[in-house]
Amino acid sequence: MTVAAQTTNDRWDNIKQFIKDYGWCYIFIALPFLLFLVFTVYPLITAFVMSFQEYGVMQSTFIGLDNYKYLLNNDIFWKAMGNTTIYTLGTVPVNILISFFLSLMIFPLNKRSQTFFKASFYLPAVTSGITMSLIWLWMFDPTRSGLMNIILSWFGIGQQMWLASSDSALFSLMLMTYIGGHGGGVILYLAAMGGIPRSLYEAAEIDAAGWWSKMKNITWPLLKPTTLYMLITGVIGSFQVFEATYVMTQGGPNFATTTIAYLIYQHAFEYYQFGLAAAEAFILGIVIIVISVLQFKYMSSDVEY
Amino acid sequence: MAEVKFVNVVKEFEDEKKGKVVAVNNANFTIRDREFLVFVGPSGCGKTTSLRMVAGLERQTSGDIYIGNRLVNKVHPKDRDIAMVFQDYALYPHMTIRENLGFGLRNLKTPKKVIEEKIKEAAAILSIENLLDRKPRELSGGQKQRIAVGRAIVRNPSVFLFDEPLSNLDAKLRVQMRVELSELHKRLGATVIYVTHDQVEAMTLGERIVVMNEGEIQQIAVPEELYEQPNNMFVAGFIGSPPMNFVKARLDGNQLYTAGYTFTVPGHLLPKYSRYDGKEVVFGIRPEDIVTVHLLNSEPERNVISPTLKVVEHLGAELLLYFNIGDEQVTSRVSADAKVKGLTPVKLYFNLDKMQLFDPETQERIN
Amino acid sequence: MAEVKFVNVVKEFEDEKKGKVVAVNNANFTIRDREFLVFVGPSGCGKTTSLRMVAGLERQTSGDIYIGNRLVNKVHPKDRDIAMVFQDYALYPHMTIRENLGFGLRNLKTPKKVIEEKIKEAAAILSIENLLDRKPRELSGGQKQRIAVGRAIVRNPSVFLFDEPLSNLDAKLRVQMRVELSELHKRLGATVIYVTHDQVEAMTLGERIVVMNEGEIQQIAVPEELYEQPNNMFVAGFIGSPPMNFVKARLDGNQLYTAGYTFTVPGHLLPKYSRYDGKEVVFGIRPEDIVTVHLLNSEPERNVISPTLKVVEHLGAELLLYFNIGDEQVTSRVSADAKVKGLTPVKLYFNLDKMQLFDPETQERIN
Amino acid sequence: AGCSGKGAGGSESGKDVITVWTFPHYRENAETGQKSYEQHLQELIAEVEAENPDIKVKYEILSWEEGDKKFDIALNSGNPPDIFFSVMQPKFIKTGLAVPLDDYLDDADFADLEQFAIDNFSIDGKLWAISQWISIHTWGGNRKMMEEAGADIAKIQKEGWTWQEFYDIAKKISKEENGKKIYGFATQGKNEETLTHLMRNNGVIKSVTEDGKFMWNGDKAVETLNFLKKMMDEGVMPKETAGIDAQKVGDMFNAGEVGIYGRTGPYQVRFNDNRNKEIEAGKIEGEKIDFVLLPFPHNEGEKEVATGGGGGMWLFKQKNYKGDKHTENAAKVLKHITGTKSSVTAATLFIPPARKSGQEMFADLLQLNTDNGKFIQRTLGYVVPGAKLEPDLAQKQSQILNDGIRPKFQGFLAGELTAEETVQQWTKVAEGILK
Amino acid sequence: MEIKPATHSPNQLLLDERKDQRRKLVRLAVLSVIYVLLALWAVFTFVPLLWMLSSSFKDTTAITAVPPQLIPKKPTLDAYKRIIEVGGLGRWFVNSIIVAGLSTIINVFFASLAGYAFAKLRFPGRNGAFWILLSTMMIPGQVTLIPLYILVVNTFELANTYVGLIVPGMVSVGSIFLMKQFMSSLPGSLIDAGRIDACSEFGIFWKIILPISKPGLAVLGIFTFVGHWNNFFWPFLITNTNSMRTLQVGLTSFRFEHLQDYGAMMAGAVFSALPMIIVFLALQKYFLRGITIGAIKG
Ligand SMILES: Nc1ncnc2c1ncn2[C@@H]1O[C@H](COP(=O)(O)OP(=O)(O)OP(=O)(O)O)[C@@H](O)[C@H]1O
Ligand SMILES: Nc1ncnc2c1ncn2[C@@H]1O[C@H](COP(=O)(O)OP(=O)(O)OP(=O)(O)O)[C@@H](O)[C@H]1O
Ligand SMILES: [Mg+2]
Ligand SMILES: [Mg+2]
Repeated sequence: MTVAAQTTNDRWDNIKQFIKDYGWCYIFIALPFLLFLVFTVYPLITAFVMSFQEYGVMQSTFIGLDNYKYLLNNDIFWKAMGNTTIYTLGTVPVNILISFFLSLMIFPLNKRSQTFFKASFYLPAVTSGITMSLIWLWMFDPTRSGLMNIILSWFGIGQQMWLASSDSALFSLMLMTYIGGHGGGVILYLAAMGGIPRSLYEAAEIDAAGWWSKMKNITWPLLKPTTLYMLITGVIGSFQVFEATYVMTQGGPNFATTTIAYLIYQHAFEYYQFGLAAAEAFILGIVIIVISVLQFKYMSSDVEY
Repeated sequence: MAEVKFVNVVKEFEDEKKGKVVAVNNANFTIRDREFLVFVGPSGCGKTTSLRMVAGLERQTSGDIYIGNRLVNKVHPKDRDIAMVFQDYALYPHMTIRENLGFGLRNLKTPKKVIEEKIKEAAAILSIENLLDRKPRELSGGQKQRIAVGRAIVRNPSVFLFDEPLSNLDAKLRVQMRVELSELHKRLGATVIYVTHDQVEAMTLGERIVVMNEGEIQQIAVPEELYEQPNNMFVAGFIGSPPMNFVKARLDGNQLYTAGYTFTVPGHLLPKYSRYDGKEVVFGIRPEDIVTVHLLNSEPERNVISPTLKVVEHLGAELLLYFNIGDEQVTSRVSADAKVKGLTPVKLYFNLDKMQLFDPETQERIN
Repeated sequence: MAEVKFVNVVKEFEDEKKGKVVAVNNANFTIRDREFLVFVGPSGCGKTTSLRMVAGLERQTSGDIYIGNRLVNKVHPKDRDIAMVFQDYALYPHMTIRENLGFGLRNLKTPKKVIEEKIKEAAAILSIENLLDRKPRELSGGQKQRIAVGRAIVRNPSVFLFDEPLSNLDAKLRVQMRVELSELHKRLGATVIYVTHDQVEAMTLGERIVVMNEGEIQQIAVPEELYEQPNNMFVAGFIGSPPMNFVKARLDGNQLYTAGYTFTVPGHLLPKYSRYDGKEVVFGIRPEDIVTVHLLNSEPERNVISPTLKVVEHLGAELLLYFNIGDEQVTSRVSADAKVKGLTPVKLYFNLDKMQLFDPETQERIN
Repeated sequence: AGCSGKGAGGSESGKDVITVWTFPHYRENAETGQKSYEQHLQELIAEVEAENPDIKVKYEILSWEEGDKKFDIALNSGNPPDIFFSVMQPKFIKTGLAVPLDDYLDDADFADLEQFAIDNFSIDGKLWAISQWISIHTWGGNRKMMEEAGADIAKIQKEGWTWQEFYDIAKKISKEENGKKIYGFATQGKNEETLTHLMRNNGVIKSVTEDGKFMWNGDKAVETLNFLKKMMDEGVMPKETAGIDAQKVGDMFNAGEVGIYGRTGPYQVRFNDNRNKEIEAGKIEGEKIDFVLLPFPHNEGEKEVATGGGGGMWLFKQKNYKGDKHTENAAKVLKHITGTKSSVTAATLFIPPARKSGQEMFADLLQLNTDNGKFIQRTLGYVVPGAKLEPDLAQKQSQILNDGIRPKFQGFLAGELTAEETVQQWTKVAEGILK
Repeated sequence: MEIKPATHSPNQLLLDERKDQRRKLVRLAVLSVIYVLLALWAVFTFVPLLWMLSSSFKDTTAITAVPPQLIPKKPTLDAYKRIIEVGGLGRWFVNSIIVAGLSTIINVFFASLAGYAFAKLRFPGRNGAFWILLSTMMIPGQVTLIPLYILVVNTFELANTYVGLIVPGMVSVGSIFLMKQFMSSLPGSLIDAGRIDACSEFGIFWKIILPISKPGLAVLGIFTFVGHWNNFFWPFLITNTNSMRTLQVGLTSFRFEHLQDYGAMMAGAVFSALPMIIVFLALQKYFLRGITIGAIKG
């Protein structure tokens, strides 16, 4: 046997061995991955190409970085970026805190109460976003007969314009997320709280820690992995927020609620500028990726995934 | 002054499946000031529960607990002047060792400087100065254990509570930590209550030992007494490794009839067994009191049998010989010098001066 | 025929943080047919990795492994004619015991009737007939352990692999299971490879023992040899409990100078230590070879010292005495008859016939 | 039918399949015997299929909210339906897939269509859709409340009214009654529609002219805005207008909280009739309302201008061209479903059909002889279409609307901008876009 | 040395007693406050839902009545009658069940398969592949609508078919992520035991991993089911006939130009929420066990 023959033989053996060792692993992810390539990656690549084009149904023209340049010089784009950022900053941490405190309150209760409250907080999630938005639109009626205004009047607070004023519109959208929509977070937090060893709390009790100290020094730091997960998925979600704006405000008044996702929609469907919309999406995508990586870096020092 | 006293303490749990569970039943005893007391017993016997009642983490169903003469039934854990070391150490995983040690004091609003000093002191005692800035996950099991003790020390309590603090360590480290704890106790001069299910730990550490079983206290005694005069079969079987051998027997005069073998009871023991003459008894003898004849200077006339060995285990300095009397497995522990090879029959001498007899009904030692 | 052979076996892992980790380094040895071989060593030394390579769950980086003369480097676990018992038992929690036992055979398309028979057989061997319809979570630790063994038995393999099967059991159960496993091995007559980090288990179970440390094989020998002629300080310190005492010393003629004490080396040992005359050595002696003088028939003339005791531990039949030579802690193990009370100085005789000397550089035993 | 459909077009048993996407204009009402829009469409389709055995028509009724988006995606994927119902959308033309209808229409068709309907859908001298109706924008009023305030409704309907006349009436209606506020006028503030109506009646008919000039830049715009502001300040119009949508305005009107309201249309006559009937039958609670259609008021000295629009059927080809024959067939279908008979749809909605022949055929249904009917007829006479812009310019105009006028107007309604600032700011946006 | 109470004074006892009493009271008070707060918050989150429910029982005037009626004065089933009369409701419902059900089953299967591979199997390229998956989550979906539509409708010609409804949503990165987190906590020795027990790799997944992952599967199952059940836009895009519509798409037919039938819409929303509430209640016991994401290194 020649040396060359041996090496090809070896190589073939190696390949066979590789398939034997890892074949199953690849088969396991193959089908999901294939579907994912076809229905997610391929459209994404097409969209990426589109972001360098002026899109037309019959024919698109390549215009280089023009779409990106246009956006970076566009006031409305930056305004939308700002709104999206404010919205994200104003909703994600607040909602995580709300979920956290709700869970904190539910955790010490008995099983039946736990189940009851978990269900109560999760159930609003079963209505579709559009229905929810419609109902809220109704509640935010700025006249005196609006439900929210009626509720406020019970507390002696005057009539609010809610979505109708640039000052309060974005806040109103945020408010909507504060109420309801904590079911998932509560479920995740409660599960994680159940995983904290009881002995830590007992040690803390002997260490003279009060409720606040236990919460601050044990519960909260130990829930970091869950918090990180919710932070990342929350940021991804809120940076892409669209439905509420679309149904409730169409970006108004005076751009107070124009988000990037809404702008993408506008460019795509109102002006058929799909290239521009794609460019916007990819800028947003990069921002989200950067933020996620930063969050991972900053938060995951104690966290093992 | 930190004596701990249990008076008629009962603790019941409501279990969802089993209904009412009595974890501790009518415990009465006093732990003396500066004493190292060990609770030992099989899993689920109520050791941890007893300890947690002292700590105040669990409140007794009835009865009183005193710490240093103070009735503490209704005192919060932090006010009981105790510190506790948990089985899983319960170190706060996200804090550095320094923060772990200082946490309790910080909660008590101790001045920073004092905290620093106390940490330094404890660290010196335990030689953990170089670990102070690490996190618990960067420590080995033994180091974690030491930190857990350190956390107790900085509190400067009058009673230390330990819940199986060594059970997560490997055998070697366990021996080492045992000695350290023993020395520590001497140095600190505090009362220590120590829970374990390992009888070796109990025997080596405890000044006195409380043996529990199914919520009942079986015996409270110093180690030697526990070993040599166990109250009942449970204690006799639990203390000592390998455990005491038990063989069903019938006492007839000075003869002890077992399945297949007859032993002669030494005359000086007969008086105390007289009540059981002619009755069924349980004959107990410890493995080290069964020795191969050729290790003795001369062959005894009586109480020598030649059973067929089932298994021989070589432990380095010793051999364990396993054989049967009737259905019951009997173990003999002899020096490795015995050089027993293979499973051939071997002559074994039963030293009946060290025997015990038990009542098969009550399982109490016959005295 | 199921001999297992390692030839130049190396296993490296890519660790994300630590980079390349050599878990097993150039292992060469043969496990004989029907032998009960134990791998022992501290945590992380590569025991599990070696076992998993035999099982085919891990592939060696280089080198060859033979099972019954067949090169199995590329053979799938299921075709290696082995069965394995895992540390956490790895019982399928959603299957009944019966299904657990039959799972492997069902996968091999064994006829139903045969499976039923084999399960019955195994259940009889292990006396678990009454557990067959339960689920694993309804079993105690010892029962689970037995089921895990049963699952291996029904496969009727020529090699059994055990990965620390007893480490989750409590001390008492551990002793009992040890005997059961020993008997089982005799009955089944299969080759057994058994991994543990507990040297007592290793000594009592192993026909031969492989001592590993940091991926390297330190010694392969029968238990007695391991105990009496350890290759190096690691083995000497690992085998035996309490471990062998090590004291820094200098050999000068037949005198051994340690910090504060001088010992005389028996003449018959001198020839083999001649190379080290005048040099630094490590003096090793086992705790049982240091005994209280008053237990001996007559007081020896030499090698008697009177150190101050630090701690005395009472183990029932024995006492452990701790004292220092220089900075080094030394343990003596004596019969409880010694009746050492308190921490007064006591006369201790060092039986230097049983001594070992080690090279302080290489840590090898001087021979 | 289930899984049979496989994309638009294609053939089924050799027939040429024509796809139609339209919207649900009205639903069945068993009590009045009114058929649903779908049923009317089905009848028309059955006829055209009977006439042309080689044609099979597949139709889909889209939902109002998202239908446009579905079409947008289909169109931009190169796969639009053959026929689609839509208002004028220059962006459709820009894709190159819309097919002009001139070749498929004869003179008779052109003669039958109202001129406004033709103008409305003409760009580049080509007709892009056949209008189904002329949807006139009007205001609406509560006859009782207006007459109590001294309005002569017949005169208003016949001759129009000025801003001042309108204001006086509205002012009189406005009052606060035991905690309940009643407004003289209300309109939705989500977009600039009402502003457009007032601007047109203040002499500015187009916001952007055909030659690319922005017209909402001057005093007229400021004046119009200030007129609105005055009404809000004086409580004639809700100060929350910025947050009120069309639905809410309608509700307020029905609840008797509003005397006159902005932007309704002839269709409301029908809805109002139905509502009154239901109240009579005791099915719902509420006050019956005598509803009157009202013209937009015009500023003193300016010409009265009516605004209208209208949806029509567009013809599209696919990127994967299916051949002239197919387009021809589609045009045939389109013609039939927008033919005289199809005027039933407009008539049902109480909107004037775009076909004169249709107006005749459904004269009864349209009740053209009532006051409201007469007013509609009069309006048709002076309705003026907006600028007919090139697709590119049209896009700019819509961008000016989206990026400038609408947001600034919202800001104005919310009281955040003065009239002058508003005009200034949107002018700046417009100039930027038109540059 | 601190001063410790040398003797047991009755004063101290009283003090302890009082302190304990106070602690008990505080505890009780805190617990009541918690219940009240939670109940209030629950009501708060329920307001929109209650509004939806109550509106569905109102007639057309009551629905817009000023001031709003929280509880309908004259409850009526008219809105429900209307949505039933429209016809197709049953068909839409069945379609929704088919689409959401199949999507859920397939999603859960694929996600657990891939999640298992990513969590428990070691193979070259594992981390890379996972990060590629994860990063695509960050790009808003709107821009891929057109390419996806071209793909599904023009290229594969799947418009108006169940396949077209289901296929693009068969794999979700979020689900894979969730399952990976869940599976990482399963004991690896079970997999090894399976290998030695001659189980094929797929057999291990199917016979061992899946059965013991039930809590994770249940959580993912309900998340996915709710997601697909409420999904509106994709089914709307690619269905062309009434008979292929899903419930969410069908329910939009209550919106007319110039007139929205809110009552019917709300009745529809109530109707479509019912199955999910049932699924939730059926699976909620698994939620109690829940799943943990990540772990603190201890
Ligand atoms: N919170 C509880 N609820 C119900 N039963 C309990 C509770 N805590 C303990 N028990 C029961 O009380 C008994 C004693 O438990 P305890 O923890 O004191 O045992 P232990 O001796 O410490 O055992 P181990 O050695 O296993 O730690 C057991 O039967 C246990 O099941
Ligand atoms: N999959 C792996 N990836 C990286 N390193 C590994 C892996 N498995 C084992 N190692 C490393 O290889 C070395 C040997 O590990 P192994 O599990 O064989 O030890 P062990 O002797 O069985 O220890 P223990 O008594 O703790 O079970 C250790 O350093 C370990 O960290
Ligand atoms: Mg315990
Ligand atoms: Mg191991």
